[in-house]
Amino acid sequence: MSPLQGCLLLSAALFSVGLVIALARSNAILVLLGIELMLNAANLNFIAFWRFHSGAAPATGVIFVLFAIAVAAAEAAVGLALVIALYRHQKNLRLQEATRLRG
Amino acid sequence: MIAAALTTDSFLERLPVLARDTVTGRLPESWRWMAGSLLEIIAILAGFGLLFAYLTLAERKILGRIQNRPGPNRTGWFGLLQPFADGVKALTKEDVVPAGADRVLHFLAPVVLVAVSLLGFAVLPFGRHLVAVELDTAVLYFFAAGTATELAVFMAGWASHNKYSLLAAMRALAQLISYELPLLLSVVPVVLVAGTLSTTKIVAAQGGWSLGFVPHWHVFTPWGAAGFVLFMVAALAESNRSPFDLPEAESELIAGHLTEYSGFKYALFFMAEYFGMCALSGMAVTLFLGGWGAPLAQLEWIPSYAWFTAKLLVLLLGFIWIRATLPRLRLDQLMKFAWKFLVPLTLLNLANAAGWSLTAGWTGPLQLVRWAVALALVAVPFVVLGRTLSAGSAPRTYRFA
Amino acid sequence: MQLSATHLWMIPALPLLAAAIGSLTPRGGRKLAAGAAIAAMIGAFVLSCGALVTALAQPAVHASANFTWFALGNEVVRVGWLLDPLTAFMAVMVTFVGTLIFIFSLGYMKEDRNFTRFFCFLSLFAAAMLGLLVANSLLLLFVCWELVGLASYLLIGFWFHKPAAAAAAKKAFLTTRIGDLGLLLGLLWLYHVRGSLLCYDGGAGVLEQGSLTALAGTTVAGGFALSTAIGLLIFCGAIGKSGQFPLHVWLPDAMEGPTPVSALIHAATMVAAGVFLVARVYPLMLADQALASVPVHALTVVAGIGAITALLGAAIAVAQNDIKRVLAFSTVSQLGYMMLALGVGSWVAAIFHLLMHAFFKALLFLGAGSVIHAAHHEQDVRRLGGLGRRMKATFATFAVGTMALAGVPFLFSGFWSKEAVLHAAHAWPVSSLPLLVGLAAVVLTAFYMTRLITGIFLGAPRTDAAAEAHENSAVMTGPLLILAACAIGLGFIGTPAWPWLQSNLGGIVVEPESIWEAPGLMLLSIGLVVTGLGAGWAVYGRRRNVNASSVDPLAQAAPGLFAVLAARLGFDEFYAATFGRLNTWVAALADGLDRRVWDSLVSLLARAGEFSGVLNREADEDILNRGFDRTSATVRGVGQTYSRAQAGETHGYLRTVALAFVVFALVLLLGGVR
Amino acid sequence: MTFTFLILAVIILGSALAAALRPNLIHCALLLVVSWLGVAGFYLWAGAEFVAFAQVLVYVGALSMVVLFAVLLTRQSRAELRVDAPETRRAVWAVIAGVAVSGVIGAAVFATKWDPAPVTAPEVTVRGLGLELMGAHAAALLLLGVLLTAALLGAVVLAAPDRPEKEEKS
Repeated sequence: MSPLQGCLLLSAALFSVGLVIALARSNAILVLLGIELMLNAANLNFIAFWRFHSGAAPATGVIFVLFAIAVAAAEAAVGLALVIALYRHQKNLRLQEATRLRG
Repeated sequence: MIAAALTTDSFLERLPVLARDTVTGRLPESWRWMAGSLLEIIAILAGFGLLFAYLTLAERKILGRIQNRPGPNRTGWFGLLQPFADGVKALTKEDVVPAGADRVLHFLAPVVLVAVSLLGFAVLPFGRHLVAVELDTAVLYFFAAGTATELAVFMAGWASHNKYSLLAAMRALAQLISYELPLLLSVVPVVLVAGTLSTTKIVAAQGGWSLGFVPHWHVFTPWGAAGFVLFMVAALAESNRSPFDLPEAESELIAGHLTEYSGFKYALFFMAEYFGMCALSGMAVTLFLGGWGAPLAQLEWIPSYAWFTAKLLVLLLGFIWIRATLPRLRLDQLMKFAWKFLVPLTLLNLANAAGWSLTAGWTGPLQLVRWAVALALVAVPFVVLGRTLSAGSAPRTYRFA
Repeated sequence: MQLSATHLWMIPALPLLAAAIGSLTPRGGRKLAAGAAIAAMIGAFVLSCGALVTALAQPAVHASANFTWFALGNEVVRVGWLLDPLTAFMAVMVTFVGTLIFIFSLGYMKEDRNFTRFFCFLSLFAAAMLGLLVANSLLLLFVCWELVGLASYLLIGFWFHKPAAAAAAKKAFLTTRIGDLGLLLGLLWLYHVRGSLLCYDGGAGVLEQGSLTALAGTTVAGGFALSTAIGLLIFCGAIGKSGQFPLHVWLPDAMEGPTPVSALIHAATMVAAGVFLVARVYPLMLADQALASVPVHALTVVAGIGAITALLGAAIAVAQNDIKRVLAFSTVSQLGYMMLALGVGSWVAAIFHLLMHAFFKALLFLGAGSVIHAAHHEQDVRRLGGLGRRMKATFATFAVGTMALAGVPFLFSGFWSKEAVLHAAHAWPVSSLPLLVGLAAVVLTAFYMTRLITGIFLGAPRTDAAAEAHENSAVMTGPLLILAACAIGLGFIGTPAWPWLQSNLGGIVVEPESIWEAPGLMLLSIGLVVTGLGAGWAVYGRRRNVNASSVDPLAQAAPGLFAVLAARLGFDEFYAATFGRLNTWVAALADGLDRRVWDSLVSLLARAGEFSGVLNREADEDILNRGFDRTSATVRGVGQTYSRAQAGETHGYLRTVALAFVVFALVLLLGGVR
Repeated sequence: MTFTFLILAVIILGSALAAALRPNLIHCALLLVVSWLGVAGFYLWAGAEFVAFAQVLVYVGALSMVVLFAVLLTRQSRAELRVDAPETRRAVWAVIAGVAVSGVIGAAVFATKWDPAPVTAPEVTVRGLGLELMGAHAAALLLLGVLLTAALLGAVVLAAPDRPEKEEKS
C-alpha cells in the first residue's frame, strides 16, 4: 500500500465517521460538527494528493485547503447562528423535530 | 547550518551551542537529533521554570515596595527561598475535586494550559544561535499554539461544576477572543514589512543602525511604535494581567474559573499565566525590540542571549509595574476598548505599515514627508478615536473620598 | 475717456449686475444692495459720458457693433449695439437722473422692510431702459422694452399689499401691452418684409436709405405706403408706453408706486422710451413725407395724437387734488408736446424737450416725494399748505421746477425747449391746429402749476400732518438741489444763441426752427405764461386760509366742467363700459362653451372608454381567467404530490444523498469507468 | 506508511469515533477538537506547515470556541447536555450508509491504478504561498473576503433576537 492510498483510506474513514455522526446524532450542533469532519476529510485528500501525487502547480493543493478552511469557518459561523435561531424557535436542538418546512 | 557561522563569534556567544555539542557529540549519529531536542526542552523548562519562580517573588517584592510594605522576607536571604516554599506548600495541599465535576476535564484543564503555554517558547530566538525550532511559519505557529489556552480555560470553567466558574470562564473566553484579534493584527505589519513569518528572519531584518546609533528596530518607526503599544496592551489582556485581569478577579469573582482549583493544579494555572506572559513578552522583544540585537554596535561584545534576557526582564517588570498602578476595567469597558479602539487602530496601523513599505525607496526630503505622514496616521486616529470614545465620560469626582 | 459701440453693452450690464446682486442679497443686506445699485449707476453714468464723448466726435455717424445672437436654419438673428448722439445723450440723461433718484430713494425708502428688493427692481428698471437705448436691433429693443414694462409692473406694485397699488400695476401692465401688441405686429411685419431688424447695418439696416426707399415705394391696402403702416404700428407701442391719448389712463394710476419710482417712470425712463422709440425710427416715419398720394402721413397722426394729449393732460391736471396726479397729468401733457414736435417734423426740438423735461420733471417728482415723506404720506393738496416756511430747500427747488415746467422766460430750461416746440408747430405747413393747442396748453400748464405750488407751500397748514412737516435730510435734498441747478442751467445748451445740442444731435438733418424768426410768437407765448401764472395767483394765491374741506374755487365757478375734469373726462369709466364689458361678455361666452360643449364632448369620450373597459374586463374574467385557474389548479396538484417527498427531516435528506452517492459510485465502479 | 502516520490515523479516527458514541455534548465537541488537532498533525506530517497552523488557528482556536459558545447558549440545564442516545433505527441506517460510503471509496481507491508517485515533497515556502495567493488567486481571495463578511453579517442577523425593543418593553 502506497502512502497515497493510506491517506485516501484514512480520509474515506474520516468522512464516513463524519457521515455517521451527522446521520445518527440528533443534536443539530453535532450534525454540524459531523459535516465539519467530512470537510476535513476532503481537505485531507487535497493535501494527500498535493504531497504524494504529481500534478498541477506546486502550491495548488495548499491553497485549495486554505480556501476550504476559510469557507468552512464561514459555514460553521452561519450554521451555529442557525442553531441558535433554531433553539430560540423550538427550545431544543433535536433536528428530527425541525420539520416545519415539511411539504 | 549554525556551525558555519559559529567560528566568527566570540566564545561567550558560542557557549550554549558548544555545551550542547559537547553533550551530543558523544552519542551515535542517529540519536543526536533526539538528544539535542531533549536538551533544548530541558533548558527551556529549567530556565523559564526558574524565571517563573523568581518572577513571582519579584512581583510580590515589587508590589510590596510600591505599596509601602516589605513583601516576603522571611524565607532565606531577602526571602529568596520563598518560591520554593510556595512550591512545597502547593504540592502538599489537598487536591479537592468538587462532587459532580467532570473529573477528567478537571484534571486536564491545567495540564493542557501549561503544555500549550510552553509551546510558544519553541520558536523564540533567545540568542544569535539559540532557537529550538527554526520554522518558516514561526509566528503563525506561535499564535496557533496559544489558541489552545482558551480551550483550557473553558474546560476549567465547565469541569468545575460550578455555575460561577462557568460564567467566569465564558467572560474570560469573550475577553481572550476579543483581544486575540488586535494581538494578531498588530503583528501583521511586522510580517508585512519584514516579509517573512520566521522569527529569526524578523530579528535579522532589524539588524543594523542608521546614523550609527539608531538601531533598525521596528519600535523606532511610527507604525512600529504604535504596533508595539497595541501589541503590549493586547498581550496584557491575553495573559489576564491587570488591568485586564477580570477572568480571575480575586476580589470580585472569587478567582473566576479557578474557584474550584486548589493545590498543585492551581499552581499550574499560575505557572501557565506567567509562562504566557513570558512568551508574549519574548514575542514582543522579537517582533519590535530587535530580538537579541544590541542597541549599539559598540555593545555587541555582550552575548546576544544576555540582550534578549535584559529586554525580556524589562518588559516583565513593566507588566508588574502596570499591575501595581492601574485599576481593573469593567467588562463592558474592556469589550468596548478592544472592539472600538484597538481593532480600528490596528487596522489603520496595518495600512500605515503598508504605506511605509511602499515608500521604502523615498530619499531626501521625501523621507521627511514619509515620516510626517506615518506619524500623522498614528497620532491623528489615536487622538480622534480616544476623544470620541471618552466623550461624555469626564474624570469621576468622588464626593466623600 | 472714450467708449466705442463695441463696449456699449457695459452700460446696461452694470445695473443688471447690481440687480443680480440685489436679488441674491438677504433682506438684512441693505447697504450691499443699495451700494451696488448706486455704484452701478454711477459707473454707468461715467461710461455714458465716455460714450457721449465718442459720439460727439462724429455726430453724424451711427456707429454700430452687430453680432449673431442665434441661428435657426438659414435665418440668422443678429443683434447689436448702436452709438449715436441720440443714444449717448439719452444714456447720460438716464444714468444721471437715475443716480440722483437712487440716492434720493436711500432716504425715501429708509423705513421700508423690502429695501433691498426695491433697489434690485430699480437696478433692473435702469438696466432695461439702458439696454433699450443702446440696442441697435429693434428686436433687442423690444426685449428691453418688455423688460421695462416688467420692471415698471414690479415697481408700481411694489406695495402690492395695497389693493390700489396692485390694481395700478396690473392696469399699467395691461394698458401698455395693448400698445406693445401694435409694436410687435409692426416689428413682425418689418421683419417679414426686410428680413432683418437691425437699425443700422452698413447700408442693410431697416432705417437706412435702401430699406426706406423700398418700404415707401410699396403700397398696401387703403393707399397707405408700407412705411406708413409699419410706422403707425410702431407708434402704437409709443402711445402705450408714453401714455398718449387714448392709452394715457395707466400713467396717473402708476402714482401708487413709491415716489422715486414715479420720478423714474415719468422723468427719465419709461415714458421717455416711447418718445425715444419714435425718435429712433424717425427715418421710417419720414419716409412717406415725399409721397403725395397717401391719405395721411404717419407724422400727421403723431402730431394729432400729440396735440390731443397735450391739451387733454393739461386740462385734466387743472382739476386734480393729488400732488402726484397733477404731476402725472402734466407729464402726459408734456409728452404730448414732444410727440407734437416729432409730428410737425422738429426731431431736435422733441429730443431737446425730452431731455429738459426729464430733469425738471424728476425735480418736481422728487420734490413732491420730499413733501410726501415729510408730511407722513399725505398727498392731497387740500390737506397740505404752508410747507414753504419749514421746507425751504424743497420749496425753492420745487419752485424752480415749476417755473421750468411753466416756461418762465429766459432763465429756465423749459422755456427754451417749449419755445422750440411751439415754433416748430408754427412752421408746420399742414395745419395750425397743433400750434393753437400748444398755446392753450401753455396757459393751462402755468395755471395748474401755480395752483399746485400755492396749495402746497403757501398759506397756513390745513392739517396736523402738514403742520408737523419738516425738512428732509441731505440725502434727499441734495439730489433736489442738483436737479434744480440742471433745470436752470441746462437750457442754455440749446438756446438759439448757442445751439450746441441742436448742432450735435445731427444724425438726421432737420433744420432747427429759429425762434427769432417769429418773435411775435415768442412774445405771445410769454404773455400766455404770464396770464396762466397770474390767473393761478388770482384764483388760489390770495385765498390763504382755506380749510381742508372747502370747495375748490374753480368748482364754485364752473362745477360741471370741474367735475368732468376731476373725473379725468371719464376715460376709465368709458373703457370699463366698453372694453371691459366686451371682455366680460367674451369671457362669459368662452366659459359657456367650455362648460356646455367641450365638457359634454369630453365626458362622452370618457363614457366610451369606460364602456370598452367593462367589455374588456368581462372578456378577461370569463375567458382568460378560467383557463388560468384550471392550469394553476393542475400545477398545484402536481406540486402537492411531489411535496410529500419533502419530509422536513434533515437526516433523511443526508441519508438519501449518501446512499445515492454509493449507488452512483457503484455503477461507475462496476461499469469500469476510471 | 510510517509509524507517525499510523499514530495520527489512530488519533483522528479514534477521537472521531469516540465523539460519535459519547452522549455528553461537551465531550463530543472536545473530542472532535482532538480529531482536528490530529488532522493538523497530519498536515504537518505531510509537510504543509502553513496549512497545519491555519487548521489549528481556525478549528482549535476559533471554531471550537464558537461551538462551545453555541452549546452553552442553547442549553437550559446541565442535564440537557446528555443528549439522548441515537434511535436504533436511525443509527443502524447511519452505520449502513457510513460503511457503504467508505466501502465504495475504499474500493475505488484500490481499483484505481496510481502512477508511480514522486516521493519528493513539493517545496512550498510561505513567501511563495503568499505570492501565489496575491497573484494567481487574488480574485478568489477577494471573493473569500466578501464571503466571510457576508457570513459574519448573516450569522449576526440570524443569531440576533428578533425584536430586542419589544423585550425591553416587557
